[in-house]
Amino acid sequence: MDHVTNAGDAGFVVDLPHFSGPLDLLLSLIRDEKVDIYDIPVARICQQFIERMHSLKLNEAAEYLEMAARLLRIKAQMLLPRPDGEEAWEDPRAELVRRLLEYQQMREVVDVLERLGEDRRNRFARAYVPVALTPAVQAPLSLSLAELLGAVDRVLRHVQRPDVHDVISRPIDVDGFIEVVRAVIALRAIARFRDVVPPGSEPWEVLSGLLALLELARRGELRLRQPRPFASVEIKREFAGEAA
Amino acid sequence: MNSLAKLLEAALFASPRPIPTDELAALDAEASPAAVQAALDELREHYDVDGHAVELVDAGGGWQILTRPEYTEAIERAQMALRPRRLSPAALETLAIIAYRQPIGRADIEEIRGVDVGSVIKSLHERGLIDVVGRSEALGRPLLYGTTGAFLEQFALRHLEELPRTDELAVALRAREPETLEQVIHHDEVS
Amino acid sequence: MNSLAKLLEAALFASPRPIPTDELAALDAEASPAAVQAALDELREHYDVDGHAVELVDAGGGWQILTRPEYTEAIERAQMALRPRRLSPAALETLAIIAYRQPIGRADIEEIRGVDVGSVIKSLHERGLIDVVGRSEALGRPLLYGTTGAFLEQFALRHLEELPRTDELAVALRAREPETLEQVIHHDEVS
Repeated sequence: MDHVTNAGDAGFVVDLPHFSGPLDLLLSLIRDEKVDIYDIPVARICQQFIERMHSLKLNEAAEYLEMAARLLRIKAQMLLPRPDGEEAWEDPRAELVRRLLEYQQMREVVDVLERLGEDRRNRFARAYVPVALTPAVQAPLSLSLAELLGAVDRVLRHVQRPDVHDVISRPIDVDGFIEVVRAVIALRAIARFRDVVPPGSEPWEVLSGLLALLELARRGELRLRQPRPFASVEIKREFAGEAA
Repeated sequence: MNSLAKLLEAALFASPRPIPTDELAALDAEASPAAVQAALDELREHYDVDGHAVELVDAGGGWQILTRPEYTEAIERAQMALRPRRLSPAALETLAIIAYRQPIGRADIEEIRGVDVGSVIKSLHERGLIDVVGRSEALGRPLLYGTTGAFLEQFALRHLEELPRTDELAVALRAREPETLEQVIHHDEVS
Repeated sequence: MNSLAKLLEAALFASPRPIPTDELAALDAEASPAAVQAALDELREHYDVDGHAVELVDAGGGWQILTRPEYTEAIERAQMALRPRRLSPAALETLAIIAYRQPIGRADIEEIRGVDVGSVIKSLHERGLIDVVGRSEALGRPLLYGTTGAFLEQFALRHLEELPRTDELAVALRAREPETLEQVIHHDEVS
């Protein structure tokens, strides 16, 4: 049996064979103390819960800590003065009671499953499977292309799309912007980025403009300069590049 | 034994899995459903009356020949076959919740059990006892789990309805708790 | 049948391999070799005289209970006639991913589906719909899967290119390569 499980944020949780969680521990306290589940003496049960956590070395387990905190909160709420009129008061224990009952119900099902499973475990099915029969054991498959495409569709709906698809809504036009940049620097000795990409441009235009500038700088047709961080980029025609 | 009973015996013997009645009927196109049932009864009676070490069991979604429990210990001691490992209490609790609430997502299971169930779900899935049956429409579209045929087989259930209904359990959620309506509806679905 | 014969029946039924006579003797410390032999004879005779569909055979280095040869054909025929099975949604989705992204490793499939696909891959492989087509150069050299001829046959496709490809399919099911500039531009042209 797995007594040690790595439970996410809780770190290393020692799953004691007798308690499979805080609700289990709480239920066993309620049974030991013979108290009415609909009228839990929260202060007493809370104190015992914390004591058992310490003695079982469950202090580090987030799930048990969370339950201890919940019990303390309910205890505090019970101490608050109740407003006049019975119907206005909502028992702070109600939610906990509901969860405990639900959990206990499930434990009963576990008992049933345990009994059934144990009974089945004690019987063996025929273990020897003739090799020659193995391939024929598979029943024919009922599967149409429509079903496969349906599955493709489900995968598509659930797959996380790479971010690039969400950012860019229009085709990037690097070649087009190369022409724009060439036109701009043909007119001006020094141009600014906003001359190529006017303010208010769409993201695809900004990206296309930037890629066009980088591409032309690589080809040596222009030089890019940024005087200070975050300053507007200066675009300067490169005469040597043009000559080459 | 009549010839149909023998044919069924051969088929059941050759299969490591339970075989549903209608698939057994496919063995002999001439045989009526009543004849198949009669042959199954004859086979079962034969194993019982003749004192065989095996018996015919209707469980796990179909018919299966299984050894009787009294021989298990000797067989395991002689290491001729091994019983499957027992499931941990954590795994059983998680299975119980999935069996009754399927389709159900991980968060809802954790709400009921009060602990993280990620690793338990993984191991139940690896053992083929549960499978992903869909996705919730809730935020993040979490996966929904349900039990499998192997689950029925492992607990020798003919179908899920053989599990006790929640209102048959000793602890019934009483009217005091808020989700009465939902609970009633759920009872209905299971029964 | 005497109790030793029954114990032998249970053990032979439950064992995945033939068991030699001396190992069978280990089942019951009290039993003499002669008693074990006598019990085996009784079991064999019982199967023969009572007209069971199975027989006790001494072959392959030990004793085995096997179905009689005359039923082999009927069993195989029946298995072919079994009600066609459907693939689970989990298996279908995994198959779809492999079909469109092959060759693909298990880790990549799991990244898309968000769940363990070990058992699903195993069953698709057993069904002959996918096969190992190579190994990745990635760490651990994981196996890469692709679809088979049986896959094409199942969908009556002549070749993989006949699988419908919409633009959306092409984008979302594309292998996630490092996001280079070309990649950005190329993705975009597709949409």
